[in-house]
Amino acid sequence: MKLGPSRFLGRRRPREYAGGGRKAAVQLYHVSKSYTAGHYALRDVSLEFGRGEFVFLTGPSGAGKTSLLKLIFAAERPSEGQIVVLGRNAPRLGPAATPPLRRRIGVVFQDFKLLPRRTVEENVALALEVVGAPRRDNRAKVFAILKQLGLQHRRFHHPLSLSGGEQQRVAIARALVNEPEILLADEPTGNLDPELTVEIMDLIAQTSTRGTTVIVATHDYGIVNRYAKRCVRLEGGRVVEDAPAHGATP
Amino acid sequence: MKLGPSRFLGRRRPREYAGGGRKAAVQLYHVSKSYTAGHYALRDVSLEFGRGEFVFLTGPSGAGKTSLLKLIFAAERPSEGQIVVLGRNAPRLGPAATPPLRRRIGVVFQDFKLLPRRTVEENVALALEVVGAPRRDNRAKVFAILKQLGLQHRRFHHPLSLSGGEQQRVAIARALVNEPEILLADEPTGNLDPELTVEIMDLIAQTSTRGTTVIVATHDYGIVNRYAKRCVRLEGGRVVEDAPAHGATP
Amino acid sequence: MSRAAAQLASFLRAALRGITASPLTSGIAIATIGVTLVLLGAFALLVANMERMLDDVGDALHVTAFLEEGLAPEAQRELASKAATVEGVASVRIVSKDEALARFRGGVGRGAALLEGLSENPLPASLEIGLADGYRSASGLARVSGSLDGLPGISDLTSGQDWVEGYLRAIALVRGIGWGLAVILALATLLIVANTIRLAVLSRRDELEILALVGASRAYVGTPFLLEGLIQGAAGGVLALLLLYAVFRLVLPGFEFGLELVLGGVAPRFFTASEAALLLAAGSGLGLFGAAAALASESRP
Amino acid sequence: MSRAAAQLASFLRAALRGITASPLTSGIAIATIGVTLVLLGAFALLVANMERMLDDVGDALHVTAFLEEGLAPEAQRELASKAATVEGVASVRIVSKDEALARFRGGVGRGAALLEGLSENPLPASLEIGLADGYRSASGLARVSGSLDGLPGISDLTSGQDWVEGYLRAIALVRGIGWGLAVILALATLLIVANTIRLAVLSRRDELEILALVGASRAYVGTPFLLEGLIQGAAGGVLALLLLYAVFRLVLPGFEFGLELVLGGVAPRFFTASEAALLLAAGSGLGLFGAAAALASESRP
Ligand SMILES: Nc1ncnc2c1ncn2[C@@H]1O[C@H](COP(=O)(O)OP(=O)(O)OP(=O)(O)O)[C@@H](O)[C@H]1O
Ligand SMILES: Nc1ncnc2c1ncn2[C@@H]1O[C@H](COP(=O)(O)OP(=O)(O)OP(=O)(O)O)[C@@H](O)[C@H]1O
Ligand SMILES: [Mg+2]
Ligand SMILES: [Mg+2]
Repeated sequence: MKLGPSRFLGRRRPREYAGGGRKAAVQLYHVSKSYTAGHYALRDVSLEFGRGEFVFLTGPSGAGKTSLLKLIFAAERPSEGQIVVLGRNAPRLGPAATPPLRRRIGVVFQDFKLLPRRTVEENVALALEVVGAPRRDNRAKVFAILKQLGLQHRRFHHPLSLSGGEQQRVAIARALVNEPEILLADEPTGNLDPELTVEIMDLIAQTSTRGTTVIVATHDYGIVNRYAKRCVRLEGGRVVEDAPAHGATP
Repeated sequence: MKLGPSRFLGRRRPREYAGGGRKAAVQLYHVSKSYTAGHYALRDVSLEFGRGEFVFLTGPSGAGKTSLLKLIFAAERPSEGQIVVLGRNAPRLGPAATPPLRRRIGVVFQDFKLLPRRTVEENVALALEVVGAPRRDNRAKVFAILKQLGLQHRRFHHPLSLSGGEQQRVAIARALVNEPEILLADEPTGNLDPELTVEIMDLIAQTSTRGTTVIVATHDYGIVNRYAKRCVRLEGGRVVEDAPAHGATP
Repeated sequence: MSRAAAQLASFLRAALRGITASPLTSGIAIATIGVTLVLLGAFALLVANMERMLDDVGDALHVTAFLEEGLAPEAQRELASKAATVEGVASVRIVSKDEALARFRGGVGRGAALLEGLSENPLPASLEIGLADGYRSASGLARVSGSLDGLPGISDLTSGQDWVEGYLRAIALVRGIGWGLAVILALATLLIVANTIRLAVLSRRDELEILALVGASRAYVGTPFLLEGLIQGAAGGVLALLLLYAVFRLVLPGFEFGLELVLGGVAPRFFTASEAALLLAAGSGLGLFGAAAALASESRP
Repeated sequence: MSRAAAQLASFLRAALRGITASPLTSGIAIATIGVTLVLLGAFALLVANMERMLDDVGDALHVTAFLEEGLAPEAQRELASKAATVEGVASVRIVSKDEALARFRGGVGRGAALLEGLSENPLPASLEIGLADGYRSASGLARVSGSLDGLPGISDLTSGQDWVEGYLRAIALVRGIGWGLAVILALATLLIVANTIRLAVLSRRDELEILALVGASRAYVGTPFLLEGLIQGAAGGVLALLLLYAVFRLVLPGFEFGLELVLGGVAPRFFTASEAALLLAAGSGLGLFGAAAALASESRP
């Protein structure tokens, strides 16, 4: 009899996120994240991003944007709450199941995270190799995406000999080359000039029309306004605004 | 007789940059920089920045902005041309004379370059310690600048546990804490939200009114327009525009 | 199958790139492994050659059974063949009274010429009894002596046993110290090589992290690192073998005379092919182990 | 002065932070240094103790001069004192005919009881002549023998010289091999320790670069790294000393009997305080050297 209540609790949980989500790419249920005791980077965040949806994530510095993206691709585990990504319980995945999920997600890291010992081409090809794609096909794909980003003449350089904006574009190329189901881009245009920003945001927007769920964390209200997509605003770890898309692409 | 021409050439050079420059903080004479043979990151750049001047450096990704800043604080040597910084022939300084020059220059690196093993406080204090300032005074100064940048509550954290914008502000704090004679800031607000950007650019602008020469490389035309300062535009390594300040600060 | 081969080739390429990308770190690691294996190998050679010398000394060990005075040569021969059947006896040789005197003279030097005046040879005939392999120890010696003691015609057995016992113990100790040191050296090698590889790998932990973030499986991340450790270890092993062989061929012959004295006429030998292979395998194994340890200490989901 | 002290304190703090910030790397470095120094130290102890034993063996070396038959005890004593003045002679002892017979009996064992029946003792009296320090070699032996040969009353000198020569050479070789191995081991230690520190430092080259960019002088950048190497080296040295002492105190006594046989009654000794200090200094010096080498290979203006 004493075991009763906890049993019920045990049963209740799965139900809470069992249904729905067929068309959702990412679902967060009451997610909190605390790195250091007493301080929350995210607090009770519940969000759902559909397949093929394009979402901006905004908010002041330290609001929790990067933390939210890290939770989605299982680089961190939530302190509380549930996260379902592409139908899988992301934080519960073991070391063997995490890589396959990550391969379906392209990430543009805020600090790029390029391998300094590999050339631009190799860095981009990494996302394909990891999947086990044959080498021959890779070269063509890598060249194509580098060309789209205006980097084809830099493909044999090493990241440390690139300008900041060039490095950022390599990071974007690596995230896009694999045609991921979800694209997470953390401040992807912070080092790019306005013209390039528009070009690259257009490229990213295109992928969403091809079915990729795109989540872009940014401070640049210029592009947020330009694309008029759904915009989630975080402040102090909480969702303070979730404005739906308001109109067609410009 | 055969030695004549080269002798003349030898004599002509010093004259070219001997005079003037008393009030100039940075002078570049026909500077070119090529990292790899046949490709120039900078090409025949001649510029002069006065003491206390505030200059924006703009241009597309890969235009050579970072390269120019690197030449000024002697992280790279020009392939051709002369550079005089605070009255010293920067590229000709030996390993013993370079550090003292660098201590008079504050730099905000595009990729922050924080020491991952030291706390925020220690990273900022570094700029003071390097000069040999006594520890006691340092703490107060460091706390003051961190507070101005809204980071006082993060001072015992390590850089890797900070958000992108927080890291950027630490880099700014380190560059400012020493009240340098020259401040070089490479894309200092790329990871900051608009409100913070204004706050911090105001702070940087202040230092220039106190006599610091400030050179800010940026893509953000919002702030370039807002401050209406001198703006040098690079493209493909060449100076394509040098617009003087046009009016009072907003 | 061809896909697996392609995969392996790409892993190998990644491993080689890892090695060549930081030549200083790799060079240091390989040099350290090489030097350590040289130490281990040199010591193993020393102990192996010493073992052979000790075997030789063991061959020289024997029990002397003095025979009763006046035993006829025929009876001596009979006794000898009887002694040969005793357990632990490998060989029996008869030393006649004359031979004993000759030996004695040789031992005391020219001064022994004084013995010439003697009317009678005072020394007894004896049997020199060699010991079988398992009996070259103090206890074996005592067992053989005990069995021989009862035989009729034998008046006495060498009471030099105390000395022999001490001698045998000393040899056992030398052998023990030798192998003990070899084991310690092997353990030290293990630690040093494994740690060197670990340090070399640790300096690239950010690379590991980035690969994991991009969705690389553990095998994809780990295999090139393991291969790298293996290759570095093997390279260190090759280096060690070359160095040892050079010393063996070029330096040792200069000491030939001295060596003969120490090794007692046993020609020094180098590693056999399989022993050399073992050294290589040890290097590779250690490299692999070090890389695996480094990987384990870094691995996250 | 107080400013310099403050500076040093801040360097020390930076060095300690460097060590504690990457405990794994530092731990590996210290362990490697410790193990290497244990090897070197153990070998040094072995060689030092062997040296003492060899000295003892040297003491036992002597020339035997057989005396002419019928020399009166007084004449024998006179001859002995004359022999003592010969260059290279350290001690002279008279062995009488009776003593020679007693020794002979002891050597041949109970079988020598057969000698009882002899009417006359066939063995000559002799002088046992000890050699001075510089003469414990084959050539010294020959020189002393030559000088003694002319003395009246001496009938013969030990012709065992061949054997002694070989023995002495063998000892010289053992000594040579011992010291040779010690030198090789020392060089290997140098390489391993210096390289370990280098690897540990190399893993932080980006830190060096950033410090330089912020305007740190070479001294500011380098001193903490050098101190770090020094501290790691010293820590490795302490570790090695503790390990060696533990083995010496806890393990060796179990082998007391065997040791006595090998060292010939010489009690094994541990390092003296100054030798221990030398080992520590070696560790620290190697650490410093490794850090300096790493720094040099990384330094830019
Ligand atoms: N170390 C290097 N080795 C080789 N090429 C380099 C190196 N650093 C920069 N370059 C090249 O020089 C050019 C100018 O680079 P720089 O970093 O100055 O550009 P930038 O104006 O700062 O661009 P961004 O806005 O993208 O940061 C680029 O094409 C870049 O690839
Ligand atoms: N690994 C960590 N350990 C401790 N605290 C962390 C860690 N990562 C982030 N934080 C803290 O969590 C909060 C949210 O960080 P996050 O990186 O998510 O912010 P952000 O919205 O991406 O900010 P920015 O726009 O500046 O990049 C910050 O206050 C940050 O200091
Ligand atoms: Mg962020
Ligand atoms: Mg730049």
